[in-house]
Amino acid sequence: MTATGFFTDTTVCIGCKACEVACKQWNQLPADGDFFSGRSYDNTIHLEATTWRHVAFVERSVPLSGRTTAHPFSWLFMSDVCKHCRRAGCLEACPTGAIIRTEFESVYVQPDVCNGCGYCVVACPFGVINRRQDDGRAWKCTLCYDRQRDGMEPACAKACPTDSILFGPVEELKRHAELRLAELHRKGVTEAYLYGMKEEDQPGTEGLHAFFLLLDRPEVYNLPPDPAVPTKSCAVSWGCMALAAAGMVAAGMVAVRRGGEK
Amino acid sequence: MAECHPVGFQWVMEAKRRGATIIHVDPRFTRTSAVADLHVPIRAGTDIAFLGAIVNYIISNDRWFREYVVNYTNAPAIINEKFQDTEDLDGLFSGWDAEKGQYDTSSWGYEGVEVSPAAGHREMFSGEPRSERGAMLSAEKLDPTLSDPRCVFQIVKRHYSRYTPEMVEETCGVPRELFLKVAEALCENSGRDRTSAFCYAVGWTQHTVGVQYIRTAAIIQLLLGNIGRPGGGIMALRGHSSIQGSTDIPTLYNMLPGYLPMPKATYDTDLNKYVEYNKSATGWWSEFPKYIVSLLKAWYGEAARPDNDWCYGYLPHITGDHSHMVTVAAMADRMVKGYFVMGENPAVGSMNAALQRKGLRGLDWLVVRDFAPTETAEFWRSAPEVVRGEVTPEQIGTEVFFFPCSAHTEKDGSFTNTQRLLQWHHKAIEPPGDCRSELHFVYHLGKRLKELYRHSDAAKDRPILDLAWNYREIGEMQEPDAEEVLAEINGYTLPERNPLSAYTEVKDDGSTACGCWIYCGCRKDGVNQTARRKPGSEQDWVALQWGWAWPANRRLLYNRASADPDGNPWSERKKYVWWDAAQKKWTGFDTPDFIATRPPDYRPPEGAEGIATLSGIDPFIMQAEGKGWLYDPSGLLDGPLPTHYEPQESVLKNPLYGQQCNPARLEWIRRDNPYHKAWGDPHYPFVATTYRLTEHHTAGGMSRWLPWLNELQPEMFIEVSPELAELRGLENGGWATVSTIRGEIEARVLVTERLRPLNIQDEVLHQVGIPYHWSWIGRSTGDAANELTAFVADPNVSIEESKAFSVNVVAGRRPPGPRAAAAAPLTEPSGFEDPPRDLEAVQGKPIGHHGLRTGKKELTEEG
Amino acid sequence: MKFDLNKLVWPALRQVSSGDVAGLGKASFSKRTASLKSRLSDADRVVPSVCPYCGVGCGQEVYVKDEKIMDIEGDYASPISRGCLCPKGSATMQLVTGTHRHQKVLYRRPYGTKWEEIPLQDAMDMVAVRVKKARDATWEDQTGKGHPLRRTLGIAHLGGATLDNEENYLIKKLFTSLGMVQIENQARI
Amino acid sequence: MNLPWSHDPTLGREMNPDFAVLTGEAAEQKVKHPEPKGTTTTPVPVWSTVPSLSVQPIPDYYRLPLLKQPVWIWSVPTYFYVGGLAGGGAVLAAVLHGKRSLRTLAFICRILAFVGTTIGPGLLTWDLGKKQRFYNMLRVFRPTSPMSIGSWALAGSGGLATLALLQGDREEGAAVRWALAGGGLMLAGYTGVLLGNTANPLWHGARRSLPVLFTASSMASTAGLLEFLPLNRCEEQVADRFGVIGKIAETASMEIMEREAGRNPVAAKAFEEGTSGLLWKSAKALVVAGTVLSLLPFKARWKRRLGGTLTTAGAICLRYALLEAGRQAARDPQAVIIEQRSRR
Repeated sequence: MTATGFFTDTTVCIGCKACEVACKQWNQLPADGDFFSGRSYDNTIHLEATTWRHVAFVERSVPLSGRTTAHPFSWLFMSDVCKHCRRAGCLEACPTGAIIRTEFESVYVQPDVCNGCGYCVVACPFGVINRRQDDGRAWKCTLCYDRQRDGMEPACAKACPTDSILFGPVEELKRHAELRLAELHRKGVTEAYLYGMKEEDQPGTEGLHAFFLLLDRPEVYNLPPDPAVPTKSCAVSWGCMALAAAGMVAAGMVAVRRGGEK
Repeated sequence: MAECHPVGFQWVMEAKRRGATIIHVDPRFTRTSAVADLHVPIRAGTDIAFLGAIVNYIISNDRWFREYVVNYTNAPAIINEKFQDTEDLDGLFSGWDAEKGQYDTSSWGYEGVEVSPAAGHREMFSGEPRSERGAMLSAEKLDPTLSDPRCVFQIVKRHYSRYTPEMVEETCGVPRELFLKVAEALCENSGRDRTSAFCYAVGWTQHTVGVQYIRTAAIIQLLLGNIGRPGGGIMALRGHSSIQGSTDIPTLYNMLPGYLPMPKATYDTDLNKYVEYNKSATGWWSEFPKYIVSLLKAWYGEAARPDNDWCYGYLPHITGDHSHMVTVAAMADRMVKGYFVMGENPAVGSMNAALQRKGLRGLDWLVVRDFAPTETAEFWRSAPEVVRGEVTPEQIGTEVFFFPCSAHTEKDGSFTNTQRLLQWHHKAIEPPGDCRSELHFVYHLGKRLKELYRHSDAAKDRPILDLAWNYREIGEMQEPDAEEVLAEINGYTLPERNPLSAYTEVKDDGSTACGCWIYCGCRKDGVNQTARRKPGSEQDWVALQWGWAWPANRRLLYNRASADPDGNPWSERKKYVWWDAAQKKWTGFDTPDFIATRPPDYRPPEGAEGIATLSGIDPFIMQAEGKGWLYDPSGLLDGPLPTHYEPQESVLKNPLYGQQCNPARLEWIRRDNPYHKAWGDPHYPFVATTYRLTEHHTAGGMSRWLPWLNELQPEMFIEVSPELAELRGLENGGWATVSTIRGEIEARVLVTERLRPLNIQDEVLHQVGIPYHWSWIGRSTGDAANELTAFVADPNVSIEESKAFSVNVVAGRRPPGPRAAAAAPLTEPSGFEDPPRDLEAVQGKPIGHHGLRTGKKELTEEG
Repeated sequence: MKFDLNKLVWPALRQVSSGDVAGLGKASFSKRTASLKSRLSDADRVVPSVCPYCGVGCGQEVYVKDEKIMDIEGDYASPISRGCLCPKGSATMQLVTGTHRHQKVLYRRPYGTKWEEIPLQDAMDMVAVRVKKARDATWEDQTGKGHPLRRTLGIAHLGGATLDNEENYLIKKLFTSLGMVQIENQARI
Repeated sequence: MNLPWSHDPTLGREMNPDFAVLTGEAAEQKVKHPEPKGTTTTPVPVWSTVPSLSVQPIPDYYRLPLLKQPVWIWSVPTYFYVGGLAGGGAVLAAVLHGKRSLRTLAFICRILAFVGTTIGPGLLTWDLGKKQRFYNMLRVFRPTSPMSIGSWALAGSGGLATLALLQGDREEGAAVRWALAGGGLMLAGYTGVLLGNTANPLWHGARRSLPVLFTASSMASTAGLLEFLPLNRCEEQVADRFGVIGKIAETASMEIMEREAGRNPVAAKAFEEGTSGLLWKSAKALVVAGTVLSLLPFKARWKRRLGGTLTTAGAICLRYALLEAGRQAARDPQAVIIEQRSRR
């Protein structure tokens, strides 16, 4: 099967949150509480076990290229989601095989397998997946695995009124994203760039299946500037552990020889 | 638009992708501004000044579309020599009748002619009715060179000559350069090859000059040639699924279905008089008699006969304004016994909520139909005044019935959307429990009433007994067949009951019945056209086979204007409807909105009548003379040209005229509806405007109960600028109390640079944004913005002013304890002198029933 | 019969047999995952509908199974909305199947302090009687000057913009024939 | 207030099962608390400054955590300790084998390995969100996952420890002994790898020293426990020597780890501030005190007891400190951003 994913073009996002609700509706996720956050129009704050799409609202007192306002100001929106990394921290950390790489190359948590060990939670470099305490399992965006099985588009991408969220084969999305970026640059929106699309851009994850077109630094949207799958640097830990183990054996031997044999 | 109509906004984004310039004019920086090319922050309530300056820009820089204006508008028409402009009278037009307190509009007309407007006069309760026989513009009264000082073009030019960029800066707080950018962008993007569109919603209508706001946009669009053409127009973005439908088939006091007027007691005493007063001799409204007779046939069936005026006498007559606010004031004065509220929540969504609830307390009985008991149903036990202990349930005598309603998924029926498109929704499942549709409720109520009156022989009860009330009942629940009702709306022949296929088939001899002539054709050939769902991807971009648009499935009104006077498209790029000389008929992508076979070179012969008077270059066929009106010779009560007046409660003196407010506005002079000072009220120094959020819907009946929406916007809040926050010690995320003399509310505060203070006339002016979704019940609660607003309205349509008024804001939550907004003002007037809202001539307008002060004479002599 | 290694029950064994050594992919699939499909494939029928919120008129599809609603989402075919819905439209299922929906008629007596549940038919009868009484008591036949009125100002109506055209039509038809003129809706607001 | 609408089992979704089909992917996600206010804890404080005017030198998103905090409860650091004991026991048991004078100590070590590998899984299961699915830990073997490797090691060691216990000090069965020792080494150190192999800026930053620290601490805590037990002189000597090496190594690796983690100064603030800072400082004091005490050149019963107490408390404290510091570091978005920015 071809890899499918999302391309989220934040320059056309209108912050309507249709994606958040469409996701909850399709997956029948519970609302996770009324909390007035004071953070612009963002009251769901972050991706959670119960919130698989989340729209960030960034108010800035700097203008955006190509826009005319009475005062220097701009308001950026970004619909965040699980990135379905090509090297996925959660997937590689999961000890039960609950998290799998599907035939669409997406990363899926099997709710019938997950036993809530919580290791994926700390393994995700994007802070996406989380364990819901009263349910016990870890949950995140499935890239609408069930819908994709029937050839249907994920609910958020379908609902998105301005096509800020595009769904499709990753290779096609990449081509589209590059054209869109070129168009924006031509129009003078020089701050636009692609986040996490190619392996070169984000070697730590080898690229994302849900990548973004952004207008400011990633951290402004609560995205890590240079995320990496922890497994990539795991060998050195094992190496250190081996040395330490050797030390421990040696210590035991020394202790026994210098002690017990006397 | 991105805020309230996100899916409609996808087309704006698509236009942007193709190179369109998006301009957003709004006091706040909203989600629309965030993606617009240009955001123009404006002082709430000053749009006419802004738009008027664009008119001035277009004319003084000679940017208007000459061929369009000369041929398709009334620019060349010569106006009555008695007409005087606001420039001459310091903010008044000629004809102000100080005694009656209203305009005598006769001096506004065309030289020697009277014309009735397409919309407005006919269904509106306006002043004196006029006979319009012979109302054809004759050639001598036109000046195609547009140079006669009394021609419309010159009058418009003079009227707006003081609406300059400097004046915009001083009135609207919009920097000159920004204004010029907007004006230039509009002009650049209009003409043969390009068109510009305006989109508005209640931010324009909810003002004491609301109708004139839209009129100003109409002048711009006519001058630029943007009406009746693809990508042009003025789009009203309507906020409910069938608010357009409920205007077409009006649950409104002043109209019968299809924009026929309700009979007026003083004039429309019998059918002949009614027809005489309301029919137009020229233009499409000459067909008027056919529509009323067929409507009466639909309603009274066999009983409607030529010898009894087709039962015209069964219709009740109006004697003045019976609109919502007038009714509520009457309720508060205990003049109304019973009240039906269906799918509306006036205790939250209507102006001066405390007075609304006082009205509910004055009833004998109240019927509320909704999903769950709304604030309107619960006013007697948990309203703020009950919680405060000012009233107790034991003192409230209103009997309340709450009926649970069916959802749209539980009934068949059609909605008419914002672009006049009727779309059928099919029943998916049975309604649960005792939930029923309104169709069921009204139909079975009617059956019961017929039974109750069965033995009556009183004349007053004949309409009930003769009412044609037989619809097929379906299933155990005895749900009436909605499609049968649609069939009646569409109309049929008598006695065969064959469906009519177009309103041109409607007759005035009793051989047709038609419930709403403009909807005629929606069941063409007996097929429910509104249920058509040929995928958009399988047809051209006009998508004529999706749903059905009135009239005659036309998607773009007055589309004959998309072709030049010779009938050729203005340009290949903007091709839409054109004259096919070979086939000798109009053709194009859409149903032509013109007499199909009338060639462009047709000119009416001497003595022509009715539709024959429309020439081949008269695209605006609903107008008596077929032209678009830059200047309104008749139909509006507050002037033929939009003029900048300040809101009822402003912070500034009108910079343009001595007349501060719209002289014809409706005011309610009541103790429970006090007003602030006209401007500069020291107690209420800030401008406030109310609005919706994407995440909620109107008064919350369909959103505040849904956890998925509540978590997105969980609490009532207001939006203020950092400067105002500093001035008042407000903290982001903290609490503030907003007050007017009518009420006070508390809300969380969002301090944001999306709101900026405006520098106007060397003063710093602060604006406060107040969403209005919340109230005290539901799963998400908060104070209601409409506790703040007042009863004061536009005279033409009786729509209130809630988009611009003055308020005070202080830090902290509102104090507990008693407060009697509905009984008395919150603050007693200060020593500050009350500046007059009106010129001397306008002061002393009579006060009528229930405190209504208006320019409408009839209202003061109500039945 | 050939023994299918991929049918091994224990995924750890499948890991070896299927070549998915790291166990990140197919080897770790559960039975549920292997047979996963969208719930819409079980729908009895799809009913075309229109969003009940704002005036844009987005197309909706209502999926029904066992006379219950499974899902409501945008209709791709609609040339207005092309499958999209806004957050409110996307929450339609919660609106129409919500636990907030009351299913019984409630009645509050004059000066009463609580709601009472009453049968629908009785409530309809009670309302009809009250309409007749109010109408008869407040009937106006003509003005002081002898102009016809034939109406009652004793009963008023509000609402319609959220209702169907057919419903508005019957409301206008019945209430006007009763002589009511104070018939209003959201369009005035 | 007697609201006529009420809650039903579909909490948070509020769709009535009488006319809604609830079979969506997350429909079975359990919600204990009804959605309305009062029951949900505010995850972060309400933001109190003007969004566009509260600019950081390096921007972030309203100071909201960029990463998720570890969700593990007390039983996980407790397991880290117990697993360490088992590991130390298993290794010691193997090296002691065959020494007659050390029979009791060897027996105790086998017991330690057995008990540790028996309680350990229990503690881990206690932390699981779905305890009844504990067996899924052995559903697959994921070489990429230290936790998977650890689970297999723990299970394997458990079996081997049982065998070793049954085997006693018989000559044959060296394979079992050495296999158990291998498992023990895994148990002693894999938890360090496990923490290092996360996106947590603090843990990941210390991914080299963490396995060393855990291994060293495993030695120290094994010895610490042995200090409480009645052993003969010979055994005491062996245990103490093993302990001294372990304790010194533990002290040193704590210092090294702090330095390694300190390369991300924002994350390392967790060692200074708040609960985690307090725990870390306490752990450090206890471990150092325990080490110093055991180096003092005199012998006394109270010295052993006190040493054992200090070391044990230090080891436990250390593990809690590491978890709490991880939580603290995950809460601060700047810890992630600054580190990754400096990397680029």
